[in-house]
Amino acid sequence: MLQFAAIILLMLGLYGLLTQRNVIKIIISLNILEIGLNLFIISVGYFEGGLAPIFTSETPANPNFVDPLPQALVLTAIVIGVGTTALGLALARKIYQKYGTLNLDEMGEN
Amino acid sequence: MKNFLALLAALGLGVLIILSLQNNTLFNEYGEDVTGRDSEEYGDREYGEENPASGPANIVTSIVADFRSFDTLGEITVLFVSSLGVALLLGGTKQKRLDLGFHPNFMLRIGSKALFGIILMTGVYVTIHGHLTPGGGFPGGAMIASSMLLLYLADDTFRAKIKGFKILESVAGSLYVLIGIAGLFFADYFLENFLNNGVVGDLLSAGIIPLIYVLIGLKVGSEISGVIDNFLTEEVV
Amino acid sequence: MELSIEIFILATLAFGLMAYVIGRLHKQLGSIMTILGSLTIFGGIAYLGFTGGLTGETAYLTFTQFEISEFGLFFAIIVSFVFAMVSFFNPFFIKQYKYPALYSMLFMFSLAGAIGVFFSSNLLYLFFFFEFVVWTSLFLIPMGRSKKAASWYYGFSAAGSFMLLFAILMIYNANNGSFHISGIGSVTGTTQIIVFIFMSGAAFTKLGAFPLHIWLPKVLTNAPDPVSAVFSGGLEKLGAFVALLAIVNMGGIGFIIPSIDMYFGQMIIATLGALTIVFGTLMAIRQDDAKKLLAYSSMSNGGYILVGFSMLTSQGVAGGLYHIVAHAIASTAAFLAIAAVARVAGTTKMKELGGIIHKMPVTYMVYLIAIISMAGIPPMGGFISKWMIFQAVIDKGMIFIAIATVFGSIGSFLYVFRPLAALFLGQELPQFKKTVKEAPFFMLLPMIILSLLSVYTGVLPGVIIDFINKIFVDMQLNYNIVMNGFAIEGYTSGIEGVGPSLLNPLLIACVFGVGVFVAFLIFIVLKKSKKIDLMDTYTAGNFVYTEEHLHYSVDFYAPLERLYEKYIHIMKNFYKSLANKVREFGAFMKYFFFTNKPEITVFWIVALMVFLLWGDVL
Amino acid sequence: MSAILLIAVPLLAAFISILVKKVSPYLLLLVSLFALVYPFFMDMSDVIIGGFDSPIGINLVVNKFALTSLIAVNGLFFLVVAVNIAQYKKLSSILLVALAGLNGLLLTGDLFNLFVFIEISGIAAYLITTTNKKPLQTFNYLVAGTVGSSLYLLGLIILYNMSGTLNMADMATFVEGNGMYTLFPFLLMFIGLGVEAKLLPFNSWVKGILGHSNNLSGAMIASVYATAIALVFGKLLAGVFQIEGTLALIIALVLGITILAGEAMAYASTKAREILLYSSIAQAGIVILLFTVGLGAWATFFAIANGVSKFILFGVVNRLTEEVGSDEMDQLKGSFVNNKLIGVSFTVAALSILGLPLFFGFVVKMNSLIGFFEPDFVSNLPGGNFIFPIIILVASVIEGVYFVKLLTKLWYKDSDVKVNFTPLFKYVVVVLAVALIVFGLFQGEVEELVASLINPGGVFIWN
Repeated sequence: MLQFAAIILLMLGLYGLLTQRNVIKIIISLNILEIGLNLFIISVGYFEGGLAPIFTSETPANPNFVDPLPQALVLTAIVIGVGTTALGLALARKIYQKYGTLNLDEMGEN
Repeated sequence: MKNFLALLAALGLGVLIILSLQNNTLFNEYGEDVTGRDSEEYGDREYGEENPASGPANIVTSIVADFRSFDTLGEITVLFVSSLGVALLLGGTKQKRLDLGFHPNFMLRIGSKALFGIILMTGVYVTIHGHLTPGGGFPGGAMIASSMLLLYLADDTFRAKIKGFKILESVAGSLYVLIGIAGLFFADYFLENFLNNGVVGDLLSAGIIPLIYVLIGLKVGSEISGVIDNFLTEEVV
Repeated sequence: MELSIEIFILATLAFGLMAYVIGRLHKQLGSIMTILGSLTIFGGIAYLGFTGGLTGETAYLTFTQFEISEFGLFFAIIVSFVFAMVSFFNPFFIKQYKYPALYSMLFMFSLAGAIGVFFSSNLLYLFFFFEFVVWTSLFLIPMGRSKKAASWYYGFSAAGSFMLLFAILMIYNANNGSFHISGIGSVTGTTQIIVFIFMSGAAFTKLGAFPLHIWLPKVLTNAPDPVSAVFSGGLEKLGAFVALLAIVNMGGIGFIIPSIDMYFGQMIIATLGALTIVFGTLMAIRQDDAKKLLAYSSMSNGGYILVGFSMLTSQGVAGGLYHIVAHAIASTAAFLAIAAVARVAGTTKMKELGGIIHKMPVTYMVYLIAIISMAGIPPMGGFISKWMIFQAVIDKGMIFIAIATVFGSIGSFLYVFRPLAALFLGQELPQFKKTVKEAPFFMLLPMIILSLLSVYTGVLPGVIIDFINKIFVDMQLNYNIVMNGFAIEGYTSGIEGVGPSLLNPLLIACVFGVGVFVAFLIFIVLKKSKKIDLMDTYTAGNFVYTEEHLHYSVDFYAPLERLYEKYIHIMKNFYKSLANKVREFGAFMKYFFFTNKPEITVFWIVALMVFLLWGDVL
Repeated sequence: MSAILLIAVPLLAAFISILVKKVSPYLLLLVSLFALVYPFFMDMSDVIIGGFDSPIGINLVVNKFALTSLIAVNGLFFLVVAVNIAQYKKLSSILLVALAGLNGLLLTGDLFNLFVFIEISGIAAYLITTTNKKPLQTFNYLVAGTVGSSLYLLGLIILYNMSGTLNMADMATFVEGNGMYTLFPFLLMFIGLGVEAKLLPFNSWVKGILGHSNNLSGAMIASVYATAIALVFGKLLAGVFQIEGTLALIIALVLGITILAGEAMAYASTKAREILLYSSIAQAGIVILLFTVGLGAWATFFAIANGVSKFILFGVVNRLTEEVGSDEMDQLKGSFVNNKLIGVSFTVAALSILGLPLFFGFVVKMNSLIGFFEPDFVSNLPGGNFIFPIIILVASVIEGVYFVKLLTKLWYKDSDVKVNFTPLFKYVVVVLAVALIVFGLFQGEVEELVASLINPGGVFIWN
């Protein structure tokens, strides 16, 4: 189920990208899409009844950890998402400076 | 109308993807365990074991900073280049604070400074314990940066010393690569963990991993702080 | 003496480079290099070719293979001869060009490419040289009048050469990865049909045959004057070469049409050839520009070659080959004559010219002989070839094709006469009285040589017929033309045996000569005309002040033109609208995909995925 | 010597360069020269990172294909940088990161690592295009690029769920038996890379970026990046993806339309830069097509030849545009009358793209086409054996017409346009043009080089 929720989130992001005309809202849509994606990645590593993949003094002998790889991947994906978002926002500011608006429809022929 | 069609398309696609994944016999919604995946080998040690193949108690950390450390190097490069880009786009020779339209009172200023210390310390803690507990350089660095953000938001005259951030960023990044190259020369492989792995679960264990995580924390912290600074300042016209 | 053909190709290239280097220092010296170069090449190939001293060994161009075949030699001699003749004109025109040194270089380079085409036994390198000719000649064209002609030329040429390439690759595929030229004959079945269609397409484009002819008049009209001669007399023959390979090797394709005992493929080629003749003639009749007129006449003569080849009988193929020679000589001469006029008069529009004969009698004679040959009137070379083709068609009983060829001949009378009347004869226009004078000796020389050859080929066909017989043997064709003294006695074809006697050109020439002499006597004895000034006339009681209305060429064949005026642009419009369709499609795609909205990409991604999953899931 | 230095050294230089701004351009030049020379001294091997063997750790694959790509891409990169760095000193650090990213793309043997490098080089590319001063266009590029790489990642994760591996070689073995089930994730990855590789429905960003490009961004995106992305695409298509069934149909459709529409759009354009950019869309389509049908070796050289040509074309046109102030063909007419050397190089590049003999493009195009007709060749795509050669040939005809139009306008019209090219740029352009001719003349050697890339089956030697 979790995966399907993630896909719904992904589609929500796509929907936003399709319909939104505001630069900031487009960036937000992009973020929603990325969150959906990250959720999906995490969900791929989940096993029912799996433990968090950390060795502690209470870890049983043959621990059934969840898959740690997707968690590591998602960390990378999140950071990359942050980088893109920062850049997108900086561009949004540039766009605002240039056109005086954030709405794509009001920018003329560009 | 357009919105409705878009909704229909997105929903339709979502349903189709879900159906197709459900039809796909190879695709497991939830697996039993990691058997059959490459990540089987990542958790191949025990708590308290001495000198294992990879040191951290936190397996995710051992992947991020050891097994797939190269990805992480790429990751901080992404952050690095985007912070550079933000500076390139928004920065200029002379910068001044963006006017937030309010003046903080005494309580806010002092309170935020007190909070700043606590958040900073939490960030440092999270960074240093990255190989033992959930967390690590990225969340730690983000916390450090958020303490900066707090100061920026609470005080309309505050500006951090960007130059210092830059040096930190550069040195941390260079050290990361240098550690990697040192691995190439002192041991056999780039980014090899050439220090003693110690005992799983100890603070001083896992070889170079805590070191790398501290560097990452510093780098991420300074980079995000730099980005924040760039967003909250504007060029003097 | 033995020499490899690659030496000639390399030498031509070297001459081109030398011409460029020298041309950078001194324009005319560079163009004189082209004369030296092309004469050397022509002389070498012709001499060694006839004495059997050419070899196909490669020492430098080791990636390709050459073979000395009689038909390759045939074409190489003709084309290098045309280049040599035209090159005499270069020094006189070089000043008009934007890039004189480049002109000299590319002139030589295209000759090298053409020689390469004729001798390559590796089909891939045949294509290589084919394309080489395309781009080297491409940059000669825009040095003339219009820049647009170049893109028309490239579009059609590229289409043609890519058709050739496709055919070559099909042959390669069918022959287990061999590019040898003998593979053309050994393809079978569907592949053979495809190869035949595409190779014929290539031949049609190069030859400027209907319906792929649009580029020909444009290029021949707008290219620099000597280049037009090269194209019409020389490079167009590349098309004939490919046609020979395709049609004669594979003409017996498709099913046999019982009523005329011919293959379907033959029928199609013959029909298109006939259409080319008719179309070229009709278009030539209505042109006002002398070069354009000759261009359409070139096209219609290309049709004769195709019709001849498509008959696949001794006389048909021989006629086609003979026509290649005759037309190369005649049309080069005609274009050179017009070029000589254009050099001094500055235009080739008949409306603006007149009475040039008074100043340029030799040029006039050259042009006269050339058009007589092109119209197929004895005693010129064109007569023999047209006669042979005509007989071949009649033999096959193809009545409509025969009508077309006759129509083409009669049409030629109509149109070639027109420049003669409008440009050379008639009143001498005042503006040319001072500026126009006879061309210098070195321009007259090649023209006179060409004229003499026109007569020679028309009177004594023996040498060429022998050569054609050698080609038949070389191509392992079961054809033969029998010569008896000076007469073409008959022919043998596999099935038909020895046919009826054909013609005796020497006799015809003598009769014709006597006729001309008598006419000349009458003209001298009964001369009653006098010279009057152009404006020395009046109409409806008034003097005429605008010279233009008195000009010969205005509405020369108006009644005739009116008959088909509406239909002449059909093909041109087709290609124009094709180009427009491409442009519209492009504009549409641009509008569709590149409207500068970020959601477009996302939309297409969503659409494509829905499309895929739709089939996958449901 | 270890291939890792190709990535580590530029990264190190990038991190250091922000402290020493003054010398960073020189650092960039030095490092890119190093990256150009270094591949010549590399051994062919799997390079292991961190001391963990390949499925567990990340590995770099150094094979002939990677070496060829590295030399080509780094060579182009060095030239672009050398010519333009004086004008864009500010971008030194970003270009260093871009270099590391591109090298990483070509070397990595891990699918997720590839994603990271796509993002690195992608973000560097967005920043390079900000020099166009068209933030909205860059924003479009960023959105498209991010969506593309997200799709790639989604596809990759689904594959990981099925196979449990991220390593390319292991993935390839997994995929071999399970072609049907991997259809959907492959499509996702194909689309994701297709965005960057300029395949048709996903490339609306191209016009905004290349249509307003400057000296640096035009050459960088159209030449260096295009070559690199095409080669990466090739690496995946030849080594990992299995193309069959519905996926093959869709890809065939996309590629066919990309090629024809690209040429048609170029034909419909009147601006010099637009002509070039649409033509490069079509070229990208052809390269990917060749990779898809299984003619990888020649596709590699096709991409390289195209990259070299596009470097010259975009470099010259952008410089002209800068001087004349417009890239309308009619405004630029006659530009070469006073710049013959540049004009000749431009012509050589254009003729090479058209695939005319004597130039590198001819060798490449011809051999690719011959590849389709090899008696034992079986295409991966439906109708690949005969329909696609026709598509390529038709595209070449259209291409020829507009290029010839462009060339005659630039050469033969009279005008007094005078443009000064820097001597360095002149040298570089001439050297590249000469290289195109040399490679075109010595085709035997090129063919040998290519033959060493392929095994009889027509696929790359993977090791």
